[in-house]
Amino acid sequence: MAALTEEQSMLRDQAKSWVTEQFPVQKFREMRDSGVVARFTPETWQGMIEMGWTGILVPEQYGGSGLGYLTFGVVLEEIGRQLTASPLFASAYVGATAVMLGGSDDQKQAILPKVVDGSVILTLAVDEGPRHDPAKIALKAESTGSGYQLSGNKTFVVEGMAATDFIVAASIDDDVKLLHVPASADGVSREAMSMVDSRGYANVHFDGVEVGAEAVMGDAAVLEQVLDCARAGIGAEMLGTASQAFDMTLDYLKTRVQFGQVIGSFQALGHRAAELFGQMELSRSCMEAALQGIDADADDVSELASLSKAKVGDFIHEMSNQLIQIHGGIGMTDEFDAGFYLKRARVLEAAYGNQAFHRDRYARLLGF
Amino acid sequence: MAALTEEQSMLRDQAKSWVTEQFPVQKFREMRDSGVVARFTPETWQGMIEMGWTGILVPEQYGGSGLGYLTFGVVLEEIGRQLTASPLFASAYVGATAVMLGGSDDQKQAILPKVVDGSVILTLAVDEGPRHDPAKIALKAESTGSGYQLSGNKTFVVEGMAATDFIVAASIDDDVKLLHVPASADGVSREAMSMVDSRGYANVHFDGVEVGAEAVMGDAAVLEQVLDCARAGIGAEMLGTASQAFDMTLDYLKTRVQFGQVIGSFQALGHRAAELFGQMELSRSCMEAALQGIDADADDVSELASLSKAKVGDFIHEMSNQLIQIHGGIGMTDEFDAGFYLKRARVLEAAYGNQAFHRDRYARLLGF
Amino acid sequence: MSDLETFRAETKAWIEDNFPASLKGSSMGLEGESDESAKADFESWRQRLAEKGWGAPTWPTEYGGAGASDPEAKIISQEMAKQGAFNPIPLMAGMGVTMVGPTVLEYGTEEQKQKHLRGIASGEVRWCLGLSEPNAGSDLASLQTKAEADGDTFKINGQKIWTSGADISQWCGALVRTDSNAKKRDGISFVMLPMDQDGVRTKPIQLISGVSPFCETFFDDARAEKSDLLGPLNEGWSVVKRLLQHERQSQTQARPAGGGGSKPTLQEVAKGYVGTDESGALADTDLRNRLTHHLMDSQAHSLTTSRITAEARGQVKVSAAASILKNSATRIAQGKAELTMEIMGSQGIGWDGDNFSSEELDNVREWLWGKAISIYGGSYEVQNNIISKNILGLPENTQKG
Amino acid sequence: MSDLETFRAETKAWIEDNFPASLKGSSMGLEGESDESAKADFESWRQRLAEKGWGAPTWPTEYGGAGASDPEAKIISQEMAKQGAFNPIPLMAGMGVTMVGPTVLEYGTEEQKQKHLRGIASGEVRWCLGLSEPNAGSDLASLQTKAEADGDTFKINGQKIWTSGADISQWCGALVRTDSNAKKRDGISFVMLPMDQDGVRTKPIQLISGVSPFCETFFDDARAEKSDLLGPLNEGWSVVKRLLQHERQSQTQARPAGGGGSKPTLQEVAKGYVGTDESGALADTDLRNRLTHHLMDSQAHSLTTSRITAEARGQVKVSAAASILKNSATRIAQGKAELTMEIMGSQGIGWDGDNFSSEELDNVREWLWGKAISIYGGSYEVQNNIISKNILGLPENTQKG
Repeated sequence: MAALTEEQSMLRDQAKSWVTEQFPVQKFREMRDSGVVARFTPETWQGMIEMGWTGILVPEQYGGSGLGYLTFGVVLEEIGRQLTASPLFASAYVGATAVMLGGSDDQKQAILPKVVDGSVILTLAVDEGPRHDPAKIALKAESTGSGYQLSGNKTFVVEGMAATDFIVAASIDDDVKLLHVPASADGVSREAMSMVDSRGYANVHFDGVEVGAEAVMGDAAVLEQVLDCARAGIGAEMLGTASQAFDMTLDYLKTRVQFGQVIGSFQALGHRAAELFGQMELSRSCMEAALQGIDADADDVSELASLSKAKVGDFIHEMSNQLIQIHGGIGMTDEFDAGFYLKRARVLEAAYGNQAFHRDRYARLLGF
Repeated sequence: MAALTEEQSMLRDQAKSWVTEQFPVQKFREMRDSGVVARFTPETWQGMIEMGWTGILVPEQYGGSGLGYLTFGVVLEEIGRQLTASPLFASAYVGATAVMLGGSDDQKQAILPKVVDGSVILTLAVDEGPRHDPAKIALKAESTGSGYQLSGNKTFVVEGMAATDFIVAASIDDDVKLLHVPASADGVSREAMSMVDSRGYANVHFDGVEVGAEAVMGDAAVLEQVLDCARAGIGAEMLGTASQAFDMTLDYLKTRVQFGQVIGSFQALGHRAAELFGQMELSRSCMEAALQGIDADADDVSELASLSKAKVGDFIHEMSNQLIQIHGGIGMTDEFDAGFYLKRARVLEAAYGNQAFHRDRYARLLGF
Repeated sequence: MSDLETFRAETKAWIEDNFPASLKGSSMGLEGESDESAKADFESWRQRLAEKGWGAPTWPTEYGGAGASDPEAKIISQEMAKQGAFNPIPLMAGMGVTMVGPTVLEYGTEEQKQKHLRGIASGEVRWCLGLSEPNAGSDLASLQTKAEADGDTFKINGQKIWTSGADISQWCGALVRTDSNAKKRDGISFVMLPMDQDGVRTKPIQLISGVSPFCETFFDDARAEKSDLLGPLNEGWSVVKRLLQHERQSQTQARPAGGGGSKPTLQEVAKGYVGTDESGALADTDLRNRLTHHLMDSQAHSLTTSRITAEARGQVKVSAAASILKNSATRIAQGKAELTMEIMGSQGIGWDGDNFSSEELDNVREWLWGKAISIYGGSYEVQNNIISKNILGLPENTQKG
Repeated sequence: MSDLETFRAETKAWIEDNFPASLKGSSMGLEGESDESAKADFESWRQRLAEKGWGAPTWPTEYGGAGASDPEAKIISQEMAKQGAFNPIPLMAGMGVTMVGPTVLEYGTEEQKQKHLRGIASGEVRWCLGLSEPNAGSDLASLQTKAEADGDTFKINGQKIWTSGADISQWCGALVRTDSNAKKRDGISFVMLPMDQDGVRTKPIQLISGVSPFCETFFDDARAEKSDLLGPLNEGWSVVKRLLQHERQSQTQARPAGGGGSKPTLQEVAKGYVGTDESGALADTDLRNRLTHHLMDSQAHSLTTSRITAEARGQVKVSAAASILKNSATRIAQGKAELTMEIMGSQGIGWDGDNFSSEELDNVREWLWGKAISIYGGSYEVQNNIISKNILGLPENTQKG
């Protein structure tokens, strides 16, 4: 990472060694094979809470450290490298962002300290069909006088089985509002979705669920802001995952012998590695710029978030394919880790809008 | 070319040796440097007439040989290889096609034999702005009782300075008609457009030009058919040009020495050549299929024509860039021929709809 | 009526008379069928095909084929498809019909042809191929598995990988080192050995897409008869080169859309998931653009296959074009799976469960499995080496083709 | 107020006091200006800049610079841009300010620094570089031009190509072979010689884009003083490597949009030529898609330049990143010209005449000329060799970087 502060560098080193030593990809394999429903292990999650990662975004007055988005990105990148599974991103990044941007003082007071100590696991529930489309929310919230009654479905909800609280995008009259709904509320049901990356997702059903008027946590504008933060943040995790795939590939190029020489000495592969390296560096700049833009409250955060999600998405797409291709047969076996990176790549690409979504959005933001 | 008849093979051999010996690219250079307005030399044109190329499409009853479109493609490919400049394509291919598809018996009788003997040079005038858009014809033809009066402009008219007769797409009420307009008619004026490929083009102005009712030569449907034939045919010329660029590049890869070895032994360049060769073979199939489709009166000629124009267009685009790149500094000099191929490539790409136009059209034809 | 027309009419009639109506429209994978009567119908159909020589119709009749020309063989498959019939024998014979058989026909002794070909052409003997080794990869010639002469047999020791169907095959064609002092490619031989013996052990490989037909195969004092040496001793390299040409040849087709042909087109699938704008164009213009490229590439590929076939005057030759077509087919198959996945959105990245349709789950497997297409049978890079060296005549570069 | 803020205020004031208002907004190419008063203003501005040391502000004051830090130099250009001023000296000095000067500062003797640097920093002496040769291309080390010791001088014979500005330069830095028995890279030296002598002849090269600054340069018993040998004898290879790093460095910027910054953006140009649909999106969705890719790549490139600068703590180092940035800048510049051409349609492929606007004709030249960006200063392929070898640490492959 570029020009980090001393604090960020320390955090990166801490994250790197913790993830690599305590929760490397081998732990992810064990979790996958165990079939645990939440799709992460309590120890992983507990470790993250203890290191204070759940409080990186949360202001000090609510029990966090308020270090900001680029700092959180440093951690997400290291997590991405080893595919460490946990609700950290869903709850302490996306969820906390929604509360901070859209929540009332009461909501912040009530929720944020619990996000930090891990007793609340938040998740944002937006999409209702197979494609990311926050402009079309069908889930209805009808006014009951004292509050709202919700009916509808949400799909592909990240950590939807583990979440204790949902932040739900609902359509109220012709408007969109975010509503805070406890998972324990009457009428909420959910089922696990078994995705290709073996991580935790759920379809969530809201069948006449009632919440009070104080459940409102922002409008369509807040939703868009939260989503931009999510896009920028997931870019950091994606770049971590892709960078690890690059490192694995480079290592293989230097050690695998074919035709009497290491395969990295074949010019076609050397140039391919050079092109991938260039794309990685360019992607990194976009990813960091988006996170820095949020920290600086810049007015082009939306452009930067779409730029980052698209460029990092293109890189992880190509890099994950090359990871398999260059490893050859061994890369095709489940025994080797390459497949995990490939599978995770496509899920990350689809989350919060794929490359096509963000290219189109970028063009619209630039006025064409 | 694939599975040619004996006749087609003979014609190809004849065309190849005539073009290579009599009118190689060196002659094109001389023509360019001479600044001749028509942008071709009378000897070239006369030679083609004498060999019967102007009659390849024209039925025997009108003085031609009626050998068909794939056969004409064989010749166009060889012409494309050496950039031989002439009105052959504009007049004896596109123009003759329009007369054959849209002309009355009288028109055929009057025009086709003269196309064959070269005393008439036809050209189709469709586009009115910088982009190919046959759906939007602004040039107006108003009924005069005994015929029509034309007012408007046509741009980028191929061989527009040399043409003796225009076939003009005009808007009549809400309809489009093709009208035969002699270049000598009152109110017709034209100015040469000096394009990057040093070939003949004109902007043509119609200022109250009067023609009789018998000048009509088909409607919008005929226009679209003629254009599809033009697209398929220009694909053959384009593939010839691009194939020559490929051959020049391959030759250079085998002879140019750098770092003590011929550069074709560097794997990155070897693989690039392999990829280009694959694209060339795939493009060839599309090009031939489109011409064969016309000959067989197939019902997917439009799809095939768009497929061909787009695929051959992509190939010539990439191939012409690689021609320069692989030749390095020498390729940048005007003294060497590479620049001619690059410049010609972009003009051919733009003619009758560029790759973007045809990809969009192909998708529409396939119903999405 | 031309000869071929007569042949077509006879073929049509024979299939009508012999193909069990109960099997109509079912596809090839009926071996494991639990229904007893279907099983019996299937077995009787296999027998009739085998008797007719249509398991491998272009092979000579004396070796279980029908001595058919390429156009005739094409007619047979066309007529079968028309009636919902199928030829299950190539699949049942593993690598037998597509690769081992043609190579035995070319390199085998009369005795070997008599011994092996009928079993393949009838679908009764399944073959696997022991070529790759864990440390060889694309560099096949660096193989380590050793065969030592020992009386009338070779004694074989070593390990093979990616032996497709090894766990269910009766015979194996294996590439072994018979002279360890010779230069890499010179001391290699091709032997045929039965799988049902103590010295052979197989272990299926789990792939990223799930279970797979591939195995690791271990030879521990395994035996092959000396009379089952194919081609001359220490000249197995030329045999296997030919074998691999046959493999490339069998892989030049862009993967068939599969099944009954009534599958919706990719653009229809896309319209279903993504929707259209008021003009009927796909709502996601970025996706629409890439889908168009894909469909154009796909049509260009099949036009090229037809063209090259036509140029070869009806005879599909094992030609230099195979490398181009293999790489093109690879791009299209892999591109299609990626596009389908993108089109299906979050429904396209499911692993299992009722939340996903079988089409959605199938595509995920196809996508993952398809990553192998650019690796096996001569990787994408190796094909490019072949094109650049053998077709374009560029000088040998550092990587061998 | 910080030091830099003070510096900015002083800079602003100095420019206000010294920059002739008559030159405001005019760009660099004023040398050939026919208007006599503008010529005089231009010359006086050059002199004032030279006196201030702002022709090459980061150079030491004793050699004609201003001893400015990188941030200070940046402030000078920013403040000039704000007032429509400019620094014409780097252009006037040819290869002097960007390449020769920094290398002389590093490798030169005190005598050489005194002799050459002031002339460069004041814009009075223009330099060209004689590096490439007709048969060398990217393989610079295989050069043939010979220099033989002869008293106090070297006698030079041979031919150089792509010597930019050779026909109008006063001095040349040339790479010559001084030991023909040594291995390729070992017997090379870097000498500086005056162009105005009998043994030197230049011939401009006509390019596909038309006239060009490039020349062929012929040395026929040309002379260089031995005291003008830069770096040790036979060790010119390390000098030129450094020189080329400076060149790469100067090429990492995606080409500026040029001129006054008021040029319409590419998307505005596109909307003008192509039109939009009712939602305001570009009507050609295929083009729109590629334009989006281009603009994203372009923004990614400039963010990367900023990031790498920040990582180097404000000092733009001649770093490994230069190769990545050079190739990225190349793709963007060439892609932009191609897109612009496509956007302009048939108006974008004109050569000359009143039918075309100057923007249209300029783009055609830019497009053609821009094909050289991936060839000179280390071709696209050579940059990839450098990345793969020097940055990624992959083993030496057959092509040297």
